[in-house]
Amino acid sequence: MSMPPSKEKAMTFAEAINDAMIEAMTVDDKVFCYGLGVDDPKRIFGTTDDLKERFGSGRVFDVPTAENALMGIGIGAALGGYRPVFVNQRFDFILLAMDQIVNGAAKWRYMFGGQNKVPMVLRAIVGRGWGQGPTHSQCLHSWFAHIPGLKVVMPTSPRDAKGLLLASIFDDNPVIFIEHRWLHNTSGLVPSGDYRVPLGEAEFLREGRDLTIVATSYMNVEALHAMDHLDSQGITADLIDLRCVRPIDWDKISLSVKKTGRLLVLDIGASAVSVASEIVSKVSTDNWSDLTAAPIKICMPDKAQPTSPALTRGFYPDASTIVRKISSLVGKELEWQSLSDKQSWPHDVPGTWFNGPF
Amino acid sequence: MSMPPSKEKAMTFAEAINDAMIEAMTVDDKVFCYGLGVDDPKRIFGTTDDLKERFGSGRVFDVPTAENALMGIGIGAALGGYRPVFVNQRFDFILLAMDQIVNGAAKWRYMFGGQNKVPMVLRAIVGRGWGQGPTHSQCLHSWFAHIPGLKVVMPTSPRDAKGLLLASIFDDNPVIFIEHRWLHNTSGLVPSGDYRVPLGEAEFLREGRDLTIVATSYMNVEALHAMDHLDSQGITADLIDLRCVRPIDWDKISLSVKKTGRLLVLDIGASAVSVASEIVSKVSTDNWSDLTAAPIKICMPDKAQPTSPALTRGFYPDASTIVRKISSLVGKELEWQSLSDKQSWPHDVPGTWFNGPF
Amino acid sequence: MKINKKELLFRMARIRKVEETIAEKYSEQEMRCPTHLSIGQELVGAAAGMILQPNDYAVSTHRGHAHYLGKGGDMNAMVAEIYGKVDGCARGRGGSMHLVDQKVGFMGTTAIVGNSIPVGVGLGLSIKMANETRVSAIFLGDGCIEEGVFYESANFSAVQNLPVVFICENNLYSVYSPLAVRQPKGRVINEMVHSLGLKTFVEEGENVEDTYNCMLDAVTFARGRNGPVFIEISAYRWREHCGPNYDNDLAYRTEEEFLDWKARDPLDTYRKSLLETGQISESELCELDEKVCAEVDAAFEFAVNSDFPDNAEAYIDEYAP
Amino acid sequence: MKINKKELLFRMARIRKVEETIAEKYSEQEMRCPTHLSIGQELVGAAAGMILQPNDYAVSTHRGHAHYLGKGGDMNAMVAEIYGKVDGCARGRGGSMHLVDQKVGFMGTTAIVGNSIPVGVGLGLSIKMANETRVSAIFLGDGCIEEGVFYESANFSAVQNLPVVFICENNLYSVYSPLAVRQPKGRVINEMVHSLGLKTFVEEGENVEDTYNCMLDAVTFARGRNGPVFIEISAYRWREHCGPNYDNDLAYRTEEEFLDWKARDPLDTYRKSLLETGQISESELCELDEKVCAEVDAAFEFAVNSDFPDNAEAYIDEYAP
Ligand SMILES: Cc1ncc(C[n+]2csc(CCOP(=O)(O)OP(=O)(O)O)c2C)c(N)n1
Ligand SMILES: Cc1ncc(C[n+]2csc(CCOP(=O)(O)OP(=O)(O)O)c2C)c(N)n1
Ligand SMILES: [Mg+2]
Ligand SMILES: [Mg+2]
Repeated sequence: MSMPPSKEKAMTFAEAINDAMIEAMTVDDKVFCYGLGVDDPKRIFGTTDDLKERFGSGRVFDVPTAENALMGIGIGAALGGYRPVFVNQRFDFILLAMDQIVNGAAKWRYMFGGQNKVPMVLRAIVGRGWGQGPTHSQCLHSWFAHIPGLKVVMPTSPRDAKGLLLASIFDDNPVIFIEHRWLHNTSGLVPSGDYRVPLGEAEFLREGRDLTIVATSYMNVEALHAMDHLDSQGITADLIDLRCVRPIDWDKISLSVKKTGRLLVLDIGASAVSVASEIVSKVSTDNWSDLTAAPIKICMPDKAQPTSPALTRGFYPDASTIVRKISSLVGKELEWQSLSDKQSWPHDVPGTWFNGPF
Repeated sequence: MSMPPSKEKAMTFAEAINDAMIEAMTVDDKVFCYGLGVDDPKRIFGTTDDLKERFGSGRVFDVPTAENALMGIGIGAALGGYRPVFVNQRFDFILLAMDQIVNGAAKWRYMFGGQNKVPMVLRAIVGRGWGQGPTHSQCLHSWFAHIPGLKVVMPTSPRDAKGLLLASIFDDNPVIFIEHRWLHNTSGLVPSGDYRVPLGEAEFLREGRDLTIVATSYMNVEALHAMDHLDSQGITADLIDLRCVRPIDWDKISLSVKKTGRLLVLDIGASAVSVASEIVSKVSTDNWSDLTAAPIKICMPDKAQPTSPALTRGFYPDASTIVRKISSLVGKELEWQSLSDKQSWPHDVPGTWFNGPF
Repeated sequence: MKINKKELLFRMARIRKVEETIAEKYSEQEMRCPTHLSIGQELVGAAAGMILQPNDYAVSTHRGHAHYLGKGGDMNAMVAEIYGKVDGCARGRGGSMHLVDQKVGFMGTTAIVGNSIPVGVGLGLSIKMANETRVSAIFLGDGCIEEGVFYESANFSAVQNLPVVFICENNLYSVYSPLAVRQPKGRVINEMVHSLGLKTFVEEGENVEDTYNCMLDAVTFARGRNGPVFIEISAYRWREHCGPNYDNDLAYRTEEEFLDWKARDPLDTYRKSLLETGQISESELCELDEKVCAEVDAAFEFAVNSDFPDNAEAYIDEYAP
Repeated sequence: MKINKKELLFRMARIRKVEETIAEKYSEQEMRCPTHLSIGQELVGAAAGMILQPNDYAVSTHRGHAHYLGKGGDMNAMVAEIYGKVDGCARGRGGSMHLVDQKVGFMGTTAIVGNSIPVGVGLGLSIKMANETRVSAIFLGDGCIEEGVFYESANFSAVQNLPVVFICENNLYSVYSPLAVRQPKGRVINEMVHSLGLKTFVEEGENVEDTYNCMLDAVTFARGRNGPVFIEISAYRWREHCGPNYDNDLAYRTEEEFLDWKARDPLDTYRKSLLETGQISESELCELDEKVCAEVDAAFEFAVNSDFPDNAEAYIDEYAP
């Protein structure tokens, strides 16, 4: 699947998504893209740039606000031989589409005896900060990870954004593809062409001795900051970017825990009954004798998310939270204050370039 | 809240629900009951018997098939001072209502600054066996347990069915009340009058030494069978009926694990990212030093549920599954075969009285 | 186009016979799944099957036997499915509510009210995108109309001008609930749908040939790329909502109402009228009945003799490879 | 009932002024939440506020400032909410999209399209159950119409004959999407809704007093227990969908279209016509403007000077005690 090393180009996560869309639609004319605003002036934060111009309005089209039907329409088109990509500007909107996702897409193949398939991708973007508030910021990947029949993908790097989106589009199953808004403007090198990253394989972002960190999506960024910071304090970790939360790459996690004996799980959703809980649970059961300390997790609070910047301050765990938890996990005092002090822009935006509204 | 011991009467779980509905509607004329079939000849498996006759069609009414709006209508009526009880014959149907449940009911109080409340109950019945199949048998309590702002109740005994339903109706928060179809015909003693069981308190169904079993809903029944069976083999357990999966009674679980050092969690839903995972995870983190063996869980397979009896055989874990797991947990060979042999009726019905369709 | 009248009668009779046989044998407890019979409602499935082409798509609901058989679905595979056998159209995994026969474009029935509607619209979208001349038929009941997803789907099909044929059997009830508690007084479903932007057609299901012609006109319209159509046909379910029995004793509807509809039974009426007008002979009818019986008997024999799926099949096909 | 014309003008002007002040100050980066302005669409909120009683209920959408203010919502609390302050109507937890003032029956605006619609219907149900004479008003946009939940809610309100007033501002766009990609060609929203079983009313929003009277008739009808009503009023959003700027340069709509609507600005037109017909004097207008400015200035001062909520407030009120 993944191609021989080809030309790489620096681009943002959003550009990488766009690149994947263009690539997919170029190599397979059964791929199409629909959703509110996919052809509007903003082009879904740039991720659908140029699609309408290249592939026409038959394959790239705006829709009525009707998430449940739109999901089912994707299923039907998939059964009709297409590979639909259904784009949603906020994850929260697809709460309206759960019947079609769970009773429909996830079950179709199994319940009809395995004779057909529903190759479609639902792109869902998770908001955060700048007053996104209680219903524009939820990430319910943990729900989907509970559902047999779905695959759930959460890229962190621009490279993976492209590679995983291409793999998702050409996977023969319904895939929920979750993008964190705060990643869209991060950049990195991205291979050109039909570059695919297999679904279900986690990736080591760092290798180390003292603990295993398993992280999803944006929390990998905070974990990298934390580990950079800890370098000088003599703490190293395996940092595993999970990349898919269904299926989960248990082998890599287990391998690492065998080595380190300590587990810290980072998740971008609420804490209770989460993917993070699943990982702690499974490792506690399966790697019981490998563990030398109680496994722990860092998630979002088990609360709805507030709007005011005065209330979101401290709401989202960050690198310094991670350092503090590692400190208790490895039983060693570690310096973290300088990390918090470093940030030069307000806590509720991804960077200085941003001036709202999302 | 819970009343002084009053007269008790033997009744089925379904009758206990009915009793609670009658009691609630008698003591508070703001309570009303709606949903498909609440006033039809079958009366939701008897649980809404006599309601229309006693309280009139203004307070007990049938509705169009429109789950999402119906949930929102309940929210509105609750804001207008009522205590709606919205009845759903299958849990699977409320996948259509997730926007109103999660973006609406669960958030309303928090996101408007705590000045109002949404006291409503959503009753959802979980099917099983007799070909209920992939979309008439799911129990997604694990989803709701992930959502701040919801309470999630799963009674096992007729007594709790009544006591928890009354407490749910008079709770000032949105409560998801989950009934297992295989419990409706079980019977037991139920206190008369306004009997309430506080939400969030688990109950010890058995006390023992060797392990802690935490179970939800119908799995308590199987656990009781298993423990009865193990009595003669010298194994005893704390059996904790969780009763609520949000909030979870961590104190009782922790107390018990401190004593037994071993944890087995039983759940009626799919395994991955489940309430069972949460319990294993939390205990592994918080009771790390109390545990003497790897905690384990028994859930439904991580698969959609099939229809054919040939395929459901063995699909649902039962008392013998539990005994086998306990055997490995306590490191002692235990006899289980006689348990499997005992069942005199087909595996896909709750008892001989049943002859389909649900 | 002239109606092949004998064929239409045959197709209705065939559906009736399967359904009655299921009803008869259901109490043997060998068909262990919720089963919604089409007895009394054979016409729409039968006629649709003659009007639609094999490569036209169709989806349906919990009450899908007639539509599946009408569209050319394999009878053996259907009965085997209800018996939970490995030769069932869904290998026993779906049961009565999950019929599928992709060879004849029958893409599936699902058990959640309204659930298959957008799927049918999506199939219609795939047709449009591929620039084909097929249509996508969506069978639905008067209750399905109430789900928001119907409205969203109808709207989308109109906006995109899709070759979609909504075929609504209005049998007055959703489970035990009459229309009065579900839809506004005076609502005429097809008129409401017309205002959503669909071309609509309506006929009384007791008028067999009129119904056929009405459906033919509708399908022709959609096939001509003139946009989606909605057909409303009146019908009456004779037996209980789910299961094999009569249930008028439950008093959610009157025995008189039932008898009134039964007296206008499209199958019986049509049979008599063809006979009386000499369009079919007694001996042809005999032959037809024998053919139907033989086919249905064979299907049950096939199903009963088919193996159960291996238990391990419960755990496969979560994902396509 | 005679229109209190000066009051109507005042109410429109007041909304315009708040919104323009938000737009002006938004770039200061102190209002850190998605904000959808009502500039150009002041009339409906202003008129509704005069026609509805304080104990009538109302709910609205992401674009709810005008409805909140019209219904009598506390301006200080609204501006403070947008600033994320503790004196905000939701204590800073909701922001611009979550306005609430229960004292005046304004029960909430929510950020998911269509989400508040069934809630408004449920409030209507509570009115019916309590046998009161209030009504429940539901403000919505032309895009909300497309969600299935609208249809389900409209249907239920008709079946139950609820005192619900749907008030739809058709401003032709949903974000950047024109009606053509969302609704069938030739669709007239109020006609479609009529077929759902609601009594419907329609008026051009540039005819200020006609719109007022139309809304008055509709509310009177619903209050008289004659069933739910649906009002469609044409309107035009001047600025970008979300945020403070003009955005005609993005070319999803033409500058001419904007200028054409702007020329028919209900506020400006009405002001001029009252002046020209001698129904208001220059000095009264001056007074009005001063009053508006003073109130708005005070609201911003209030908001800016209000404290931020204590950080701990993020973690309370998950549950009612
Ligand atoms: C979302 C959902 N809600 C409720 C049900 C229960 N249910 C099964 S069939 C049915 C009746 C549907 O009525 P109609 O569409 O008229 O079909 P008919 O049974 O009359 O053929 C209902 C309500 C369901 N399956 N799915
Ligand atoms: C379920 C859902 N889908 C999409 C969105 C994104 N969204 C926010 S406002 C809006 C436009 C709604 O248009 P309309 O109802 O006409 O209101 P207007 O903005 O024109 O006042 C959309 C699509 C959303 N908030 N919720
Ligand atoms: Mg019906
Ligand atoms: Mg609009």
